[in-house]
Amino acid sequence: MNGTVVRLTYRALLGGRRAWLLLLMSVVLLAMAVLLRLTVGVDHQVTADFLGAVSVAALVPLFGLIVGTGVIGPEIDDGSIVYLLSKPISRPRIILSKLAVAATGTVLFAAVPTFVAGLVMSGTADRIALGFGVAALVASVAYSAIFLLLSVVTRHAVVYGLAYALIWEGLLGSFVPGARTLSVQQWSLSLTEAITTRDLVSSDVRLAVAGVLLAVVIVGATWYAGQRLRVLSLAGEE
Amino acid sequence: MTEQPSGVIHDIGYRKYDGPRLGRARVTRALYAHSLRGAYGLGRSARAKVLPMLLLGVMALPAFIIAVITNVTSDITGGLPLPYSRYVMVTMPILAIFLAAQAPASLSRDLRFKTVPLYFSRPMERSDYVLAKYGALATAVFLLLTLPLLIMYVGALLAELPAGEQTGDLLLALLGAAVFAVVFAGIGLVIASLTPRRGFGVAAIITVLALSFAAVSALQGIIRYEVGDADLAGWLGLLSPATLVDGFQTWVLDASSSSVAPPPGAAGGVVYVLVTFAVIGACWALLNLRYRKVAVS
Amino acid sequence: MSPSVLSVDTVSRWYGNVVAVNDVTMTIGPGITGLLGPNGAGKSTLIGMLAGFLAPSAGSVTLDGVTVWKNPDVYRTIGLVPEREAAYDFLTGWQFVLANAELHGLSDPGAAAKRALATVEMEFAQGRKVGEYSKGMRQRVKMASALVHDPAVLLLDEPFNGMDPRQRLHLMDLLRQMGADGRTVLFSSHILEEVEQLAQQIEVMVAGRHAASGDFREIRRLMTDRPHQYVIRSSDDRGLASALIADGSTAGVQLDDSVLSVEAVSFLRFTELLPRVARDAGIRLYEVSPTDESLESVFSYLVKS
Amino acid sequence: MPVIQTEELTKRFPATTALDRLSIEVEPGVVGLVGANGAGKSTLIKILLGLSPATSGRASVFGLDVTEDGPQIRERVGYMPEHDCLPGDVSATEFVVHMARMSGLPPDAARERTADILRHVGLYEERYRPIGGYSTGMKQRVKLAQALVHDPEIVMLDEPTNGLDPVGRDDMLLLIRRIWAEFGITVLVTSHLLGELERISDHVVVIDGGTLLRSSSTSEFTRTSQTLLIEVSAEADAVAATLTSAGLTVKRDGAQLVLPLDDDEVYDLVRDAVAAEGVGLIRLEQGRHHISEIFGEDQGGVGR
Repeated sequence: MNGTVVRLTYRALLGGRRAWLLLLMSVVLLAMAVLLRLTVGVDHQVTADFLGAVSVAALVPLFGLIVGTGVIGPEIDDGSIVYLLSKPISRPRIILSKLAVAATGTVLFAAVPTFVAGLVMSGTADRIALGFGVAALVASVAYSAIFLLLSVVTRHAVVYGLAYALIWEGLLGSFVPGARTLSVQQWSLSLTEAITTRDLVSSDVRLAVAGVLLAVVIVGATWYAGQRLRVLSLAGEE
Repeated sequence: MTEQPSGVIHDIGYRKYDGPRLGRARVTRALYAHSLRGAYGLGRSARAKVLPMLLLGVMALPAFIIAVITNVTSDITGGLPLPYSRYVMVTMPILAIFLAAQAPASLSRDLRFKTVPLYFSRPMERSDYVLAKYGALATAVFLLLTLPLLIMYVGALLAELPAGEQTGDLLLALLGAAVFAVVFAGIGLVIASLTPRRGFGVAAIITVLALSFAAVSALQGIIRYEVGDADLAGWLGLLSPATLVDGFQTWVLDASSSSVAPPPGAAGGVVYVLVTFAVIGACWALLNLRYRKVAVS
Repeated sequence: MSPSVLSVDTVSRWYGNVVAVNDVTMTIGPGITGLLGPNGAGKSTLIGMLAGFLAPSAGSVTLDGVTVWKNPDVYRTIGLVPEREAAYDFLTGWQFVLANAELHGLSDPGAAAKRALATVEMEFAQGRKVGEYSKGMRQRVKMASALVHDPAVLLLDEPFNGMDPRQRLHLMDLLRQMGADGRTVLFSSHILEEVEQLAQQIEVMVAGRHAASGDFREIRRLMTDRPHQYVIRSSDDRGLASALIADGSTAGVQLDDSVLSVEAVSFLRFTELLPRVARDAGIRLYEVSPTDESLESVFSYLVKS
Repeated sequence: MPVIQTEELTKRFPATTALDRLSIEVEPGVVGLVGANGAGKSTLIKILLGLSPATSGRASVFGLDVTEDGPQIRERVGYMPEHDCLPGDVSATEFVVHMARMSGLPPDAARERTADILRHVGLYEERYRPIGGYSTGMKQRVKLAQALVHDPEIVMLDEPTNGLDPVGRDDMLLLIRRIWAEFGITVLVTSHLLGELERISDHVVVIDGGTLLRSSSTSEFTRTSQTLLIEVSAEADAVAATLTSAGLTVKRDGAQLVLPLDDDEVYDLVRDAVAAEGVGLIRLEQGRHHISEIFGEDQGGVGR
């Protein structure tokens, strides 16, 4: 990792209003959790349904998308990435630094609020909060890596990313069981299933498979993004 | 007497224009028409037509099926299987995708290519630009929502359902669709006007619409059924555009609600109406504010 | 400053079937080299390859014998001023240059940034955001970011684009200084006069081909050494015309209201003949102007050769 | 009546003063506007288009006040910005027709005038292809076409030759000259290359630091000076020596020799010196003043 790359990326990503907008969405999640706790009281099934539907299925992938593409996409698009590439720093290291910012951002704005929301709604009971927190954490890293790779590979990363998150994981995932095997959402839910001590969540993927797939995706996507950045052609305008 | 010349070379040099210049209002109308056509890809590349036309088709398909079913089963049921006014809510994802694709295509594109200065150096004022773009997208959305309703209406008439009742229901649903169109177009445009990057615009609009709808519906469901507090669930509907407008038409137009919980009572209804108009007004104000600040060169 | 040499060896670069750079071989050593050519001639593509941002489709690009492509270490020696304007607009000039110094891993980035900003005389605006800079200021701060690690090689893609006359002069002085320090400076331009004022050595690209190379004045002479259109005003145009026609070195002589137009076949012979003929005939020459010196004809001449 | 008139026009931004009590008058013709980056050129254009209010002072176009009659002014003005402003995904024809409509032309007139104007600016088969694939020169032509399509009375061109190579630059300059000479449209054009303005403008306005440095006809700026420039094919030093011994003060300027033109005898001295040396006479011209001189710096050949 490179401290300067991290700092520049962090400022580009979260400088100005954007951080507040992202924070606002985290706060909304927490506010809803508080509201549910006040109105419903403690109901673990509600906690699981709420965190599963709002946090793991929507908030985490969408944040992963915005943040993962945001750490490098605009720079490649407007050409300012040359200032990073024209330095004696290995390209994989640049990717690693960018991923660190993206993953940290997604974890802070999506995974941590998920964990806190779980605590608010169910306390520490049955390790529900922990289960969803860990799932959101791992999913944050995985989505960041995937969408970071996507933005190195294509200029339309946001659109393809949306298509994956909404259509593959969301729509197809709910109708076609096969699609679920290749879904970050399902892999991370299998972690939740394993951690919580009560039967609230069920994932279609076995824990071992999910763990391996998650590791492969995170490491693989990061490695490949580094390789792609090494051969990224910055053509002139002609 | 000179001979009549049989050949002539015409002057094809520069010609002055002394025809009419139509002024602000007509320019605004021209931009409105252009943007409206653009929302369906007309006058743009073939690729730009694919998505909106596809969505229009997808939107119409269930209505067509409903029309057929109605004709088959009308003897038994004596009505449409789905009321007109619920159609928008049922097909909400299609509306969201349409908006996410076309609002950035309308505004972010001009920002990205920096064509905005070319508009503002012409007779129109900045508010004319906003008006034309807003009007065009709202109309485009309205048309998207209207087509399936008309298909259902035709189906209902063919099935010899009572014409007067059907017409009344349709008109009310169309009014609801108009409110949907204005609210959603406004929200989509405000988001799109903030970024010259189309991808971000698409993502942001989908995120806002999908996340707010998912979160509010989930909350409403839990509170209404697990807690049994229908009033609070009703109030929560104010927090997402879809449930807000649905509540609006439930209360004002007496439509059947698609939300988990309708507005709570008369006070709730009034608040829904006020919030709906406030959202429209806010979108209009934000867009004007945004374009007052766009640099010209 | 230890001198560095960039070598381009039989390099081509194509995009699909479009060939942007076509079998180019050149060596760029210390001093200022101008890369000249019309738009679309492949200048940016060539600079992209020299800077290690594009892989040559064929041939090799090396810096002091080391391959440039996929070799981030060359950036210890290369400073790059890209054509595109985008920089980190949200940073101040100071932060931007400092970040570049840090990215180079310099031991004292603060001092380096300070020195670089002083070199381009941008200290006065270093506290303002890059996004608020004018074009000329942007160009200078980009220059500072390229100079921050004191590189032996400086690559500049169209550095004068959009600069006003004063900013141009300032940058020229700066580049001259860099060249005098023994750095290898390569800049691209499509404006002949800019190159003329700055570069001893020029490389001319036309339609992807390496059209000419060498000392500027030498090439300029080669370029002008060819049939020429002349306009002449004299005390006796008619007399001069008939004297010129008598010699074989003019292909056409035309006389209309007090201006004599001559098409010279042998350029040198004609220019030598003219003063002699005029003197012998006692005709006073008021004006002798070559008229087809436009760059258009210069470039088309190069394409044909 | 002047086309453009400003009186004590001032525009202040929080950090800078872009225009400082600027009073100018622009008569019909090709008018060059010169100034350093940030000298207030763009600010002036924006104020004239009625898009940005002045801090104080007055400005009018065709006698219409810019603060009150913005839309009427913009109906009769064409504007070509310096930066890219073209969508890449539509054809030139479609884009220019649309822009004509945006200037208030009815649909039929918009189509006809677009076809005409694209021909006048020199776009032919390529006008049906998407603009994204155009060269810089073609894009500049489209930008110019959209500024002319509604037959404005004045067209404001901001750096129209920026980024063009020599061929493209010559074409564009010729085109600008035609806009006035053939189309009868007054042109207000900015450029960093002062030599370009010398070639095409009838009148040049120089702004520096927001104030008027000078406004006069181009012929006034470039009047001949009492000097003679000569260029010889070889032995320049020997020729110079001969001329010096004949009593002339000869200066060397690059490849050229510069000598004072005190009387017409000098012409003969030069002719004879060159003939005696037996070298070629490549150039013999009376020296001219240049716009750049008012900046007090030698611009050399940059702005040829």
